Amino acid sequence: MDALAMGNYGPYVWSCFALTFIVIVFSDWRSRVRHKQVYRDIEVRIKALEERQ
Amino acid sequence: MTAKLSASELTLIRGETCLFQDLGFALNPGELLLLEGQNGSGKTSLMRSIAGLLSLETGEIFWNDEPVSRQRQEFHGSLVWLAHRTGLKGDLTLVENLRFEGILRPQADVDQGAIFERLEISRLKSLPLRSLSAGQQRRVALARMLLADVPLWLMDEPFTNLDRDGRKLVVQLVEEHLEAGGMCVMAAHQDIDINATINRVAL
Amino acid sequence: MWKFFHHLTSPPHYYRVGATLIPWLAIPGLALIAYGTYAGLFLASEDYQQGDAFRIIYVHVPAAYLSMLAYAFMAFGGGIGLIWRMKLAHAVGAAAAPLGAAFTFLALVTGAIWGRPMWGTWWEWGDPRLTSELILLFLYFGYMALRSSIDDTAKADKASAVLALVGVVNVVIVHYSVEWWSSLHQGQTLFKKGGPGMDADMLYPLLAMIFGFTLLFGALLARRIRTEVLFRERRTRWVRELVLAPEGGK
Amino acid sequence: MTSTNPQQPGIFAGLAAIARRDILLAWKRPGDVLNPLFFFAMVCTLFPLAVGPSAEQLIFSGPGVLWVAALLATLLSLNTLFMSDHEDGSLDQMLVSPQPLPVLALGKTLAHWLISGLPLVLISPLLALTYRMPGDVVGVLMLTLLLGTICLSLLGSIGAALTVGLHTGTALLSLLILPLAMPVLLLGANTVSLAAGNDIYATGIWALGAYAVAALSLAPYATAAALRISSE
Repeated sequence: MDALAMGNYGPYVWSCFALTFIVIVFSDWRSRVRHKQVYRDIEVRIKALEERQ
Repeated sequence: MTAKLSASELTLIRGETCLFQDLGFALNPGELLLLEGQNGSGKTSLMRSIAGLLSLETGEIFWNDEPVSRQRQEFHGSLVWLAHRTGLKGDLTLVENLRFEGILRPQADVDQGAIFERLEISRLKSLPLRSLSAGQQRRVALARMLLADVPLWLMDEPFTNLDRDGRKLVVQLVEEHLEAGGMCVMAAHQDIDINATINRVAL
Repeated sequence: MWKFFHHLTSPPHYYRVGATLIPWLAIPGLALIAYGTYAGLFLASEDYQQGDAFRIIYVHVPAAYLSMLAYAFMAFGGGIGLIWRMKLAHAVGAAAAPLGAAFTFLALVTGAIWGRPMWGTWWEWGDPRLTSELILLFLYFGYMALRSSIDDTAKADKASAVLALVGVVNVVIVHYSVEWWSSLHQGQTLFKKGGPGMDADMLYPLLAMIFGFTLLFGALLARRIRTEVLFRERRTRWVRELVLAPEGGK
Repeated sequence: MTSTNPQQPGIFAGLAAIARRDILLAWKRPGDVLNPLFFFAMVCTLFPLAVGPSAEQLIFSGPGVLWVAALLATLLSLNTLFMSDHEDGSLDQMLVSPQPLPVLALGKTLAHWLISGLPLVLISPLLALTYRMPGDVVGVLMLTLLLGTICLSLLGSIGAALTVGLHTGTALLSLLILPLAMPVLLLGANTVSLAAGNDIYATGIWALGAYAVAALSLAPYATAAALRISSE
């Protein structure tokens, strides 16, 4: 427990690491979502064009 | 293939639309290049590309068989452009406007007064341009062309806002310019009646 | 040679290679970060002045470093894109900006959290590094705002490249002028940067974190570039073939 | 054509002509010149009203307030730098002229400085006196503002060129320019503070001067590049 408390600095240290983790995961998640979105938009447009021909 | 002004394989894409593709033309002294097409067909964009304002997807425009992109300053010193928007300051008078224009490009050694007379704008010399009608402002823009000592005229819809006399005058001026060995690129959506060798580009 | 380089940086080639590149960057990066986090939090001995609060540097320093690296990517990408008209380079710039902003934000927040126990305040204007980071964050905002306000991608690329290049000169000036300014006001310095003066058990985790974060940044960047490439090339034949291929090409 | 050797107007003729034209335009529309000046004076008035008229506070915060107000006033006038030229097509005419575009851009920036920067410098002593600034410090203030407004006009011309034709207004321009302008503000205001505290302030003046020289030699190229991009 002492190791986790970090001599009263625990909240500060842990929140920094947690925040970093959250920001990176969020950024990764956003970029995946956007990639899928871009891909789907292109797919829909191209398939629509195909069917018309 | 040698021509004074030529282009090959021009492709221009703006945003989502392809305005023209694999377009080419050639123009020699004394000839008129007519860009034909409906409104919104890309005439103005082609004109802007020739003037070097738009970057093309593919292709190159040549002046004296040398790419324009490599001699921009020289090329720009050889042309004057009558654009859709006149590029004149409404707050300044005709004389003040043209004095500034004179610094921008080589000036011909001609009688200014006679040119104003011919364009019927000499009475308006001291008025701010905003008090002039659209047709009169076009005539001031024409004066800019006549005062410049350049072989190549770019004219984007030169007949808009002009009355019948004005249109006739434009035709006359172009014919004279071509006879003197000049060149003209003109964008027009209606048919024109000019007595010269005409190369056509359909858009 | 030139042709080979050209092929290497062609969008379809990058799109394919990028997909295989990402795990090669991400897995070692994550491994290094895992080691660095564990060693930094539990193995490194505490700082004799700052106690355990110093452990914040294990995320703060990599974030601050990446905030600048991302800006360099943006400016280099923009410069190469402007000079050689390379499409991939502009995509790099577009992809690096949001990542850079995220790391700048992290550097600022972790710096502020460190400041609370050390200075007794969340924000200390007198610290030159925090102030420079804040200005850097504004530069990122400006870049992204300019990009999003121009509809035409090609135009947005070029305009934002000019801004990034002007900004990179500015970052240097900001650094020195802020340093001068804080020296006038007896500013406090955040961390003494690691180096020879640091004990090995403190230093190695830090180095692991810096390398790990850089690799992870590379992976995140590579993914964003792929998206940018796909979006920019949406009208081309190779994207059409990719989408119509039976196995798909996500 | 009539003459075989067309005479090409010189570079300085182009610089002078465009500066002259812009000043003439400003002369015919004095509001464009006066509004930023009034704005400057008003921001300087707001501050004592907000924090109180105590002499101590005014002396202490005077340099900073005057400098921030000058920065904002310059920013306000930048939005229109290329806007009317873009709208009436004269920017296009400049782009297809054989005159080098950086020179024309510099000419426009010069005019902008003469119209909006210099008047700020000239009325700043008046406002500085209301902040109880001693005479010799006022001299330093004017010198820093003189150099600073040159830097701000040059930096601002890049931002104005990047945003010309976008219908985003001043907000985007501010977002682009303010981070770039921060070192100028920081050097300027702190130099005046140093002078007010009887400290050595020469470093700040030299740094501002160096900044101005660097901006003078680099910014016109960036502005020209930005204008070409924005006009596509």
